[in-house]
Amino acid sequence: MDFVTFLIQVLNGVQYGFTLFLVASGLTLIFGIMGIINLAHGAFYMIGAYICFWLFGITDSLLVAIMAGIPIMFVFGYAIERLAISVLYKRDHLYQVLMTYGLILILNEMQKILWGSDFYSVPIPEVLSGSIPMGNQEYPVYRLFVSLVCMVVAAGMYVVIGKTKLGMMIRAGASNREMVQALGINISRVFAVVFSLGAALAGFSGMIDAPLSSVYPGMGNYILIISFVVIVIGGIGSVKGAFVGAMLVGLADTFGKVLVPEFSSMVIYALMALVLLWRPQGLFGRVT
Amino acid sequence: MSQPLLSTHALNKSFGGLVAVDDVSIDFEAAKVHAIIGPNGAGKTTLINLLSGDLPPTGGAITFKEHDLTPKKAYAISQLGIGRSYQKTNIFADFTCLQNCWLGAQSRMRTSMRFFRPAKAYNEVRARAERALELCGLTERMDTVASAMSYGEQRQLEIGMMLATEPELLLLDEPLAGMGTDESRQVVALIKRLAKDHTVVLIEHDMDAVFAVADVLTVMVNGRVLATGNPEEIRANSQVQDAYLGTGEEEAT
Amino acid sequence: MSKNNKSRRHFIAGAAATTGLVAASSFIPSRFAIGAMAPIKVGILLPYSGTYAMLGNSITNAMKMRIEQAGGRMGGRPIDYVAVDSEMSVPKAPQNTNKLIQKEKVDFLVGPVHSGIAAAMAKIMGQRKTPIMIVPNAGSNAVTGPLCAPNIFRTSFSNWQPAYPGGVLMGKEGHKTCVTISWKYGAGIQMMAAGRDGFATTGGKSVKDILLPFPNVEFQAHLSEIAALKPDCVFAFFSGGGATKFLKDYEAAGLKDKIPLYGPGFLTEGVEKAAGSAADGIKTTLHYASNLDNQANHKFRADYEAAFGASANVFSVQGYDTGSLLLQAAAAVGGDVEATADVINVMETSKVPDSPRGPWAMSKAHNPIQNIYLRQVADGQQKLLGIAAEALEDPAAGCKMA
Amino acid sequence: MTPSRPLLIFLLLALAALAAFPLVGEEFYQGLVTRLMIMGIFAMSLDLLIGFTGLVSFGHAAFFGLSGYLLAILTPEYGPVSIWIALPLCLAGTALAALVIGWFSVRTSGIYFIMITLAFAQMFYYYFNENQDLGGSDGIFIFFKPSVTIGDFQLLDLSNHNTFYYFVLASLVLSYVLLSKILKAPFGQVIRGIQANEARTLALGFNTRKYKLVSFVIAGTLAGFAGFLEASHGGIMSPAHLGWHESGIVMMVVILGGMGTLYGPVLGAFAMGFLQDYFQELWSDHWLLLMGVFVIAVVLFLPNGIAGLVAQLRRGKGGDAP
Repeated sequence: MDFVTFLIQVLNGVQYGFTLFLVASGLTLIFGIMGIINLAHGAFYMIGAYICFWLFGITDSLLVAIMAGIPIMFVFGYAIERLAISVLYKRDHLYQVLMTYGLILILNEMQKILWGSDFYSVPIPEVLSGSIPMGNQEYPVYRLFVSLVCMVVAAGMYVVIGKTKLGMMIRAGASNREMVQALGINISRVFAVVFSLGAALAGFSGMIDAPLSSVYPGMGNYILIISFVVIVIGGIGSVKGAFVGAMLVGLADTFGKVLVPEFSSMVIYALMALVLLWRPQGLFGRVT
Repeated sequence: MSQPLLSTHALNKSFGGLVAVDDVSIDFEAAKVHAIIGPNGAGKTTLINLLSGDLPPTGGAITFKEHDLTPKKAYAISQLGIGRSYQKTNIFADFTCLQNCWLGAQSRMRTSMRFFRPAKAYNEVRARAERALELCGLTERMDTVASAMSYGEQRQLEIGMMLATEPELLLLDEPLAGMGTDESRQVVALIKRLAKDHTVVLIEHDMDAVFAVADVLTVMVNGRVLATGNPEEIRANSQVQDAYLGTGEEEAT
Repeated sequence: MSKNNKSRRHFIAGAAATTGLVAASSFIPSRFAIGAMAPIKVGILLPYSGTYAMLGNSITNAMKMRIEQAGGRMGGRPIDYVAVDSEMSVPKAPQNTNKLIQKEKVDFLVGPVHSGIAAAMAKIMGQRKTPIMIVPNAGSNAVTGPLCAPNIFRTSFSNWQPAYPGGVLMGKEGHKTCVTISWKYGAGIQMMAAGRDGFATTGGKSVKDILLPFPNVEFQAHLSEIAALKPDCVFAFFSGGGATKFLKDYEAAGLKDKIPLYGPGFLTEGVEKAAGSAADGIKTTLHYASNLDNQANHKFRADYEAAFGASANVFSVQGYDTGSLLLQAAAAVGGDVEATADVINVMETSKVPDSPRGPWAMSKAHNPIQNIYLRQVADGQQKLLGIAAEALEDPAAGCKMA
Repeated sequence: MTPSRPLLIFLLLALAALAAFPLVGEEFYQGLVTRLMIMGIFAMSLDLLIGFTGLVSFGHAAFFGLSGYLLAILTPEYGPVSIWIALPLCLAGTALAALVIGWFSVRTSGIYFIMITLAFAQMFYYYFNENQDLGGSDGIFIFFKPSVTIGDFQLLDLSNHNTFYYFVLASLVLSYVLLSKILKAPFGQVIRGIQANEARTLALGFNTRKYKLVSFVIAGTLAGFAGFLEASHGGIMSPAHLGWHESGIVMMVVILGGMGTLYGPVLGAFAMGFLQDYFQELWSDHWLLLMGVFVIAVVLFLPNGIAGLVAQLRRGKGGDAP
């Protein structure tokens, strides 16, 4: 591999890492604050992509579709939290795994009832289509744009977590519910909002990925498992960890494919095992 | 002064930026009741947690007889003959009293990696568990599920479980916490009985009880040792009076 | 569904009563008598849930439509369909197959889509003489290769068939080197190998074979690799959502205009709209093209659209031809499908002249001998360019019957 | 832990029904019940972790599938492998895998444990999925059931479906007896302690990590035994046997039946088998939707499963004191 190609592969890894971060951050947020394992997060990602496709069909504009889609996902997340998730707070992780597993089944079938099992696509907006030359090849503009958006979201989260009341609660962690309540905060409302935000974030990832990946049934399954790997590596509940984990996984996956294609799909799992061997709570996880 | 049974040397524990136990060196002599007192947040429970291995120290050393406890895990420390009770009742709520004590008693078998013979058939374990129940006064309640008992009884069970491991040294973390007068009196009597053939390290807020049972007292404030001495010395110590007994007590409890 | 079951039970009861009667009279050979009265049982094991439900539905719909058009009877006997959702699950395949064979006692077993399930079914079929299995999709070479058996037929294709001519085509169009890329699973590996072999017959050489774990759709690293390798062309096999994403990524990486892309027809089948301009101009080879100009195809497409409100696709063609094959065989034995050996004899030598994909015939290994067409996507539509390979027969390596 | 009398009577009746079933059931149903009994063993093994040790493993199918693959590898193309060779090797192989995975996993707890077991199972999944020598994603055949012979004398003919049925039934009973013995033994007391309150069990002098690891290995090995039976029965092993859906389903079976009881998971396996069939009849196109609703309903209304429901009903009647 010559140096230019190497750099481009690094870019590929980082770029992939950004898209993973977007999905993983919502997952880690939900766990960090609420202590809920949400297996349906991948299904939210898929639903987001389908909503984007649907709204794009109506509005003919990706921007409008996404702007309208985010509140829909937020409301959708809110409804799910009230109807299903809210009974799980005092229950064992086991039941969270099961219930959200049940949600996956339901959401997948709902998707099929609403949109059928065809696959669709959302075109890349004119201004962002095309590619720019880079070394011996060209790089798609939209991918760079997605990275940029992810960076903005990451920066936004950094600010929110560092400067706001919500962020303070995230830093305090779910383990210290008494403290949060002592601050006079209605915890059940916070949970509902956080869950909805997580759902919106997952949906947003699906929407912004839709032009890249096309929209198809089961598109959330793969991303779910890999997002879990990301947040376990980074430390569950830590947004900073999710960022670092996403970058590591993105790079490991990219270079695994190029350098050890025979074992490429095992590379990230091996990475995860190694990290956990060194730090069982993940890179930035709290010791419980 | 005889060789101490347990001693800490420049022991340290910090959580992030917060130093909970700061450069603590204490000798605990055999066959004595050694009480540790101090206001809330003085680091007493953290100290117990370090001694029992529930928490690893950040710095310093702990020695028990010839053993260096510093790197040891809680189970290994228990196996050396140090038992502890918890300030917050920490029992198996769904188990009966006998089952609660059974596990402690069973831990003194060479190993519990035994898969076929029913646990019930191990008579020596049963004997140990029943003795522990008798000591803590719960023989009658042997088959009662722990969660169905009164708070005071659960506190007694807390001590019983520890006794089932037949420890040589007892770490008692506020055994009287939340108890009524009658119940307190019973537990104080129990501690006195245990003190005859055990070494006891006691954390307690109830000063009457402390001065009634303790041979030696250590006063801790802000993670540090303020003074150590017999009850008379401590009572007479002006620093202690200033820092704790005099003005601080109402706030502390 | 439950209604179906009731009527099924009803038929069985009727048949049983008839059996008693006939046995008592004992004038007519009982086998034929039952055959004349009782419905023929057609078991279907296809995916109806999950990602591949579309395939299962297309096949089932078209097959039933074909039989319905012929009067809804086979060899004069009514038909009783028993459909089981394969869930695309190999672990459940033995049980599902046994359910149809042992419990439902079907005469014909139609399925599956997934080649792992096909292998599991073929294994069970290989150990018994009845029923007769018809594969309406799964392309695994093994089914009509090492696993071939007298009672296993296929109406679709072998993975070798649509891929090999694609490789030859690349050579014919003057390319010397290529990169092959696919998912690392049965169909992907077999198609990649066939394409490479076809390319090799023209003196072409694959400089790198890239296999991604199924169903990973993160292609970017490999596209950068391809850009760095600069081959003359790329031979790719993906399908469904993965195919759409690959085409779009390939275009976005600026490769589409520099390094022409080829592949088996599944690469662009059904994704024309979703892929948009990314699919435009890509040449593929397949045993069907939607704008094939023959009477059967026009009628089939019109009927299908009218009946189901959706365009017919290659899978529905395969289902349709499965129906044709069943009708032919049942008619030839006068409805006596219990005479398995006779049915097999008929099917073995059968020709399907009125298929939407053009006429085809059954090979000795029980796989269609069929034309492979050269197609190109233009303006979101498949355009037929011609025949890439005429009456192509799978080499059926490892089949003892061939 | 000693089963109460009504329960004992129920279990014996169920056993009698299972034993008599081949006399009346068709071959297909016999095959189905065989598979459900295997599922029962598999679920029981997971229950040792979830219901008795408090370890929520989300990768239990790894051991089930690994053992099946080992059998597939050991079975020659043109004849059976001796059970005396195959079974010990399959069990040893799974035990070893469980030891390695467990060694990593038991250092973590809670959600990390769930996730790391999932990750390891995924590693196995991808390994088999991509190993073309082992059939890749299509899976691999086991053409012959293992032979059970002593010298030249054929002890059991497992290729006979009746014999195989009783072989699996005997395996189920044996697994039940074995696990209930383990649970009553000192080891069982310790893992129950760990489930109830791990910190306290540690403080009482038990190296809980070691006990969790041993429990993990026992459960993994038993799952391997179930996988060995499944591979013999179905004749095929595929990566899907190790996938996270399979792990999810067996977890569901345990909860549905009632975790923390040994008969619960077996009940769960039968209930689940029935429900899948029923839902498919009800709404063939979207039966998974019904399954999803059902899963959620169980979580909400039946957290202790069928076994818990039975216990509750009996308590409700004001029946027997504990």
